[in-house]
Amino acid sequence: AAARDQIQVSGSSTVLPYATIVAEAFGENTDFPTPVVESGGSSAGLKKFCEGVGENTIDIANASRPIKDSEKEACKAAGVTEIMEVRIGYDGIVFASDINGNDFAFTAADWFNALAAEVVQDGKIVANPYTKWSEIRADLPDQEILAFVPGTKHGTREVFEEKVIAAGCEETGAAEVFTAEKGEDDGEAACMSLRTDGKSVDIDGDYTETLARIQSAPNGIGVFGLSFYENNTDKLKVATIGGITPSTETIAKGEYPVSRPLFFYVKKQHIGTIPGLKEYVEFFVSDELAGPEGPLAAYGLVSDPELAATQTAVADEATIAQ
Amino acid sequence: MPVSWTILIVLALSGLGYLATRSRAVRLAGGDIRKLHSRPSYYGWNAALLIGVPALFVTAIWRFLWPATSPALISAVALILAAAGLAFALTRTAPDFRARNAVETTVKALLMLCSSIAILTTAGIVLSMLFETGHFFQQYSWTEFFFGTTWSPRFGGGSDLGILPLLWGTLYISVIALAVSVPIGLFAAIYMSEYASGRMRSIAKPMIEVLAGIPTIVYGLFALITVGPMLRDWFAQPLGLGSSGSSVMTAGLVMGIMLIPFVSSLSDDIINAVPQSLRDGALGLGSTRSETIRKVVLPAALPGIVGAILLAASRAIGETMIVVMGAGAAAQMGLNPFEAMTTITVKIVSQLTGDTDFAAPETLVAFALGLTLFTITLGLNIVALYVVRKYREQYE
Amino acid sequence: MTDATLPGPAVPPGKSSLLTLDARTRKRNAAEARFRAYGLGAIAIAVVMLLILLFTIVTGGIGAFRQTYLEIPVTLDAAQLDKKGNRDPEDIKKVLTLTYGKLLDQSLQAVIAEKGIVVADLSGKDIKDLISKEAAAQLRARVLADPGLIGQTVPARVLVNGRVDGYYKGRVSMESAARDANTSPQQLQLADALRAQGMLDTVWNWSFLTSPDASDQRPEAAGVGIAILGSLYMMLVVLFLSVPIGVGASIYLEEFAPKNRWTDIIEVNISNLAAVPSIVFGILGLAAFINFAGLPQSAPIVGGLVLTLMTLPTIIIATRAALKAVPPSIRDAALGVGASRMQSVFHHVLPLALPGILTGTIIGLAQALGETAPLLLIGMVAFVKNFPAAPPEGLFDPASALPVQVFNWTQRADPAFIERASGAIIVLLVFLLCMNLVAIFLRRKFERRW
Amino acid sequence: MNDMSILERSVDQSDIKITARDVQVHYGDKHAIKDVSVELLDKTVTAFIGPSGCGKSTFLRCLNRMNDTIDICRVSGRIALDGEDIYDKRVDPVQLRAKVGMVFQKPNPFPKSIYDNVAYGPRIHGLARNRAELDEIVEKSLRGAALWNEVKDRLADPGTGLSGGQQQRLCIARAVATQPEVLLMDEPCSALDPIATGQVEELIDQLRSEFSVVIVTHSMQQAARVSQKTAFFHLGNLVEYDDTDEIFTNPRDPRTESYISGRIG
Amino acid sequence: MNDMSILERSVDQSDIKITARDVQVHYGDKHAIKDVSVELLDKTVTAFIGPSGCGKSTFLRCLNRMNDTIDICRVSGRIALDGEDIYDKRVDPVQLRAKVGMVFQKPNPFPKSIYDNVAYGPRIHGLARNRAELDEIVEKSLRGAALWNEVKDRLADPGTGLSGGQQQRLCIARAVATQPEVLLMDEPCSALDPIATGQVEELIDQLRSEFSVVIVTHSMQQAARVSQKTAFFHLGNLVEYDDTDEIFTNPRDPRTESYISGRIG
Ligand SMILES: Nc1ncnc2c1ncn2[C@@H]1O[C@H](COP(=O)(O)OP(=O)(O)OP(=O)(O)O)[C@@H](O)[C@H]1O
Ligand SMILES: Nc1ncnc2c1ncn2[C@@H]1O[C@H](COP(=O)(O)OP(=O)(O)OP(=O)(O)O)[C@@H](O)[C@H]1O
Ligand SMILES: [Mg+2]
Ligand SMILES: [Mg+2]
Repeated sequence: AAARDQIQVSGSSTVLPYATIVAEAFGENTDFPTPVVESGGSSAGLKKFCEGVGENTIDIANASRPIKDSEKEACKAAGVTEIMEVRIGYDGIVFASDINGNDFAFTAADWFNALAAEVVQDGKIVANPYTKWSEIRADLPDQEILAFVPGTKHGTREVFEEKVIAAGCEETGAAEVFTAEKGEDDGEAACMSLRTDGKSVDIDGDYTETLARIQSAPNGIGVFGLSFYENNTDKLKVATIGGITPSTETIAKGEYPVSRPLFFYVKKQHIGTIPGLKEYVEFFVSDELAGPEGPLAAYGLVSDPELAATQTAVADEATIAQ
Repeated sequence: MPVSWTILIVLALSGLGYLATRSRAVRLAGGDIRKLHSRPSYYGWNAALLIGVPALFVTAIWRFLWPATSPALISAVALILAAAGLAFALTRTAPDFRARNAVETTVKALLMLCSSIAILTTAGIVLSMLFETGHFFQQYSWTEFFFGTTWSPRFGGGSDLGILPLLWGTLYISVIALAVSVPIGLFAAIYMSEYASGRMRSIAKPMIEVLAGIPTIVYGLFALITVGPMLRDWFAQPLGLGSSGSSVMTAGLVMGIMLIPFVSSLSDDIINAVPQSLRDGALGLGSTRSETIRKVVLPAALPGIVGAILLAASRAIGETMIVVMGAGAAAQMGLNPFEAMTTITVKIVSQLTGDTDFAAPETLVAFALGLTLFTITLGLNIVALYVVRKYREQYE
Repeated sequence: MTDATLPGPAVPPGKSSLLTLDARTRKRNAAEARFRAYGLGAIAIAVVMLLILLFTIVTGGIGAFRQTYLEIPVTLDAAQLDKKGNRDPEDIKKVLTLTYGKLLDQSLQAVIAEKGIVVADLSGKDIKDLISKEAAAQLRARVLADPGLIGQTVPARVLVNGRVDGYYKGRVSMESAARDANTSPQQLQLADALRAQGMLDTVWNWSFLTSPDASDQRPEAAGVGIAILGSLYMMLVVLFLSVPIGVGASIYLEEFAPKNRWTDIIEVNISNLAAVPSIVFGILGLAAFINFAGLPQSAPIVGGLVLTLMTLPTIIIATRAALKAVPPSIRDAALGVGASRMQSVFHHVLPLALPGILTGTIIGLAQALGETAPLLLIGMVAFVKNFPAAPPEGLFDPASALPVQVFNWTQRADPAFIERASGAIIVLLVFLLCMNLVAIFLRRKFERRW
Repeated sequence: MNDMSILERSVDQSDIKITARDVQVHYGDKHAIKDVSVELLDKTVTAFIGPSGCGKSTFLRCLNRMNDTIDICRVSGRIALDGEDIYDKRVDPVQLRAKVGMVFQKPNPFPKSIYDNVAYGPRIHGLARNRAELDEIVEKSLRGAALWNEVKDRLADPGTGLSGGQQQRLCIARAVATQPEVLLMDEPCSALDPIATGQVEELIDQLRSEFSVVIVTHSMQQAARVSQKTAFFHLGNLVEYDDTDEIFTNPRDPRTESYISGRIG
Repeated sequence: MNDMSILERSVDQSDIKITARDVQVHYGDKHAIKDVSVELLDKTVTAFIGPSGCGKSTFLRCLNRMNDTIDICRVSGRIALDGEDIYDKRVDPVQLRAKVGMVFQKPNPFPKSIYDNVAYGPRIHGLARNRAELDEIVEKSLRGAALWNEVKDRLADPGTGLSGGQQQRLCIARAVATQPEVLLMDEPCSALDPIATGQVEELIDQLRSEFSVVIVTHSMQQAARVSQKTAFFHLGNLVEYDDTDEIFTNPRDPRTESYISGRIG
């Protein structure tokens, strides 16, 4: 086979849109061919990444979470010993409902009470009794509880559970009761287990599916990525959390609590072999693209306040410890 | 890609070899082909096969097993083999050479090779999943996997990964899908082959086949946007069976529509192939057309029809998109057909394409699910084989 | 010794008129009519469903075949494009699309000023975003191809933003624009004003069929060119492998293989393969063709091979059923005149089984053409911008496929991609129809009763 | 032609079972039956004779509308059973065929057990109230067709596994079991040995006491033995139709004479 | 049994075409041919007679290994053609069947044109150098089978659209066209009228000058007319095998006598 001349990127579908925007611009503005960007999930991407070194393995894995130790080990075992970690920014996670519906101002506690399998009422653990938002807190609208949350395959789910449900569990004080009654581990698990009576609907598809579900069930509230919401402001109405409206600015400032970092991992061993690899990485994190004024931010990426550090690390080809 | 050029060259060579040996055979027979053991074209084919088969075979195997080898070397060897084949074929061409037998033996071997690809594929599938399945069972108890009734993977570990709810969902959805597609498909096939005019059949059949070609995502959206809400508003809510927009019923119905052509087109061909004399026999005894069809034609066509239904069932088991959008992603075991459920296949896909740690049981479970599903369908197929054997009616 | 005695009638056959139906016949006829009605009903259901689906696809996707363009003169300012003024291609290359975007923006503003278009509350962003981001890239490519243009004012036909395009296709309205972060009523009014000037028009969109995919920010530029090629390449591989192999395997199993446990195993195996979820074939493809055999990622050849393996069971099952249905007397007849089994199969049985084989092929290829899941794992569900070369080399270049394009587009945030996805589905169905036309024609030709 | 003369002979109307008038049959362009008019009597065995390919089977198949199943076949003229036009719109061919049974030229047993083959007709017509009655009908029919002794131990074996002659007798048994008013038999004894032939002829003779039977045969002897009336076909024409004795001893048409004396084919 | 006595009669070895020794055939459990030994002569017409279901077709199909195609059929014993065991591993059944042609009991034309039906054998065996030769073979074969006049204008029509007797003759023509050394004919005239039968018998007589012919028939007259040797089968046994004259005038076995005089079936 002739030597591969285009960069191969794979991984998270959350990072995919940003990667394609960069790849497209990279192809247009340089003499290198446009990188091929696959989607398939962080897991599959990292797995391919750790398959080994050489032309028929990929160069970059996109991930919506940091690489795990077990994955680093697998990488190492396959000879992928030098990995550069690049954090490109943050993905904001927002709650949105049909544009014609009620306005919502949530707290994490509301979400816990609405979706947890068990809640604490009068100091006792009971199966979640709430059917309407107004039952949870009087100033919430009188509307059926129906939430479309990311399925367990999505990284977003983890963030949702940790930063919303678990936080709500703490906030309501349910966490204490759970740990007291069930012990440390089970108590924590009880905090994060969602009700299964159809009020909380898992979505294994993508945000377009969540949107379609909201359109066919207008009293539903969905969990979306910020960028998805920003592209569909004509159909969706976003809810505040703790009084903060999500936006790239509020998230970057740390005011809006629910977000997660996005990464990509570069196989340093391929730099020099695959033409344009280093250039692509540098191009990606350059201020013109990943900065707050760049197209990525315009699309909805919360740009990283520490972008400069990342740029230096990339220039130095700094690898992560394995 | 020199290898692909090699293939083209070898093919051209065998074409030339065909022509050369064929005319040589005729010449050797002094123009009277009756003196030849076989028809001249068999001599030609013999040469073509001798040139092409070893060369292409070696190229393919070599390229596949030792991909690192220099393509030039492979090409050289292939061309040498092709040349040797040509020389050999020419020397062997003689009037009393049993060319037909030689060709048929080779062709038979090739046919055998074709059917062994199925075995190789199976072996490949099992092998490619066995390893990871092993990893999974090292990290997760097999009793909980096979007998667990909860499916709830978590990122942080501590997941419940019981297959039973998925298995139940798979069966439930497939049964509904077949309950839709088999009667519709079979009746459509019967109508097309027994009642419809040639014109209607020639239009209806390809039209129905388009259903098989519509990407499943379209069906998925159809389920999500049209059928799901419709079932919810017209059936589930009035009947007090819940208010879920996605349900087993939605996915089953929509999948059933997709599967219609699998049943109808294949069955139609098989029914059409039942000899007319059998129909005449039944009609001559005063049976109505429908009696003829039910009592004589269908039993005679049974193996083919069962094959078609099995194919439809297989597709139902293997379908992802429609289930994701139609039935939801919730793994639960219930009898209410208006509740959301999910299938093994969906979870294989979602665990493989998700964001979990690829070495964690939450991802590896996909392989275990795949292998388990494989074993279950194998069992079902064995049963089907015996049932067909038992009821097969061989005509003539 | 004769045992010929007449069966005494259990029910005496009373003479009844043919013109009046007796009760039993009436009942049987009613059953017959019902049966027939079921058949007709079944076909009707199938056809109606098809029409509904086609209707939704076509209404949703027809828009993708029209596109809104803006025709404006663009001043290629030498000061910005060639700062050194030496027209050195290497230096011109250093100027990025960003700069070209600004040029376009300036040109549009100039036009607005020149034509005296006034829109209340029109912001700079509205003007800037009216023109697609793709336009800058196209302009840059045009200048690089012909540096002599620098310094001139050239007419340019540029794509407009997807929302404005959607406005002319009914997807976006003034009300929705008011809520939309990515457009505004002012922008749409500006577009209307430009349209009134004859500078903006919605026309037939060839580039949808010829251009590659575009990133999430440029739905208006996305096309299915590479996807069509990728699907075509894959289908070539599938056609040339799965049909001969499938038919060959069926012939062997049905006509030559000894009927023993071993063939039973193969038989069960094949029907079991049909039940293997398609993504598992992707797992196999990744393991066997990419990791083991070292074929490249994202290449149609690998996709084709995987789809071949996936299609084989369908073709084999259909072919075997068709072969089984050929009456044995036909084989006997051929063997009786001294044909070999091979000859009897290839001369007589196979032609008679051809309709069934073709049906299997049609259905198998339809399935292969529309499949995404296995491609996920072998890297074909990808964003690919560069066209693959002509075959055979092109088979090894990265490409995407039609269903992949559909899958990708339906996941994207910008609603304009939904329309593109439906458009891609239309293309896919047309592709399928072209592929099947030959098969359907052949099938009709070979259909006969005996 | 002198075909008309046949019809001019007066027949007792009440005895006529089937009347055919000006029947024409085309297979596509091929004119297979040309203007045939004939009256078949009740409680009578009629033999159709004539060289191979002259249209005997075709005409026979018209009598119970089996030709409906051949796409390219067009039938015109009038055929009446008991005075009722069988090609009338209102006539249900199913009911017609229940009354006018048929044994085909090529034996076509169903790919079912021997028992089920014979029981098929009685089952669909509801001729047996219970299993015992059905068993009885099956046995009687098989005995009638001289097959009982050979198959009584293998009633559950498939009918397709029988020898040629056995299949033929099975088809006869199957047709007899439905108890039709008219039985059309297309060369029912072609694959039978003389003894079996004799038994089948005996059966035909018995059937005659209640029903009418039409039999196609190539054997003049058989025609002479079993039939009371004989029709001679030639190249699609009905050349002569008369009492069997008359035909064989005193044929009116030279072609008939040539045929029965073995001179034209 | 006295089967062995048949073999004791000395025959000129060079004249023997097919030797069968201790042939047994089973269909599953059914013992269809029991220990049959016989020697069929070259350039001779041998008739197989016997009641329906006695195993004539089964034995005939053993002679060119057509029984190979029936799964449940098992053949044992030794059958030799020109002294070579045809069940030998090395024997190519295809070549065998090219030498030993067969006309089946049930006519089974290919669903192809009449011309192609007949031309099929010559084509695969390369018997014709060019189209003209092929045309000639086809015409000759169809003439031989007394079908030419009926089909010469419709050679391109499908063979399945012929009448029963025409199909039978088509199959005869098809078998003859391949020019086999031995021709096995299973009731070739069962659906033919006397004239056509006579013509086919004439063909058989012509074939005899070069080949050997085995014919199964239910007509004693036919056996007497065309055959030189006759074998009488009964319930799977070969009861008697002798010169035809001998069998019909002076049968040795009482069963033979009963059969030819029409007493057992
Ligand atoms: N395929 C088969 N399976 C089972 N039994 C069979 C099969 N073919 C024939 N037989 C049985 O073997 C015996 C001999 O059959 P065969 O066909 O040889 O008879 P035959 O002498 O040719 O009779 P006929 O004159 O009726 O054709 C019969 O009893 C028949 O039922
Ligand atoms: N399905 C058909 N298509 C076209 N022609 C046909 C068809 N069936 C019969 N024929 C032709 O019609 C004519 C009469 O055929 P028919 O079967 O009635 O003859 P038959 O008298 O029964 O002859 P046989 O004694 O050979 O059975 C023949 O010339 C035959 O070739
Ligand atoms: Mg006939
Ligand atoms: Mg026989």
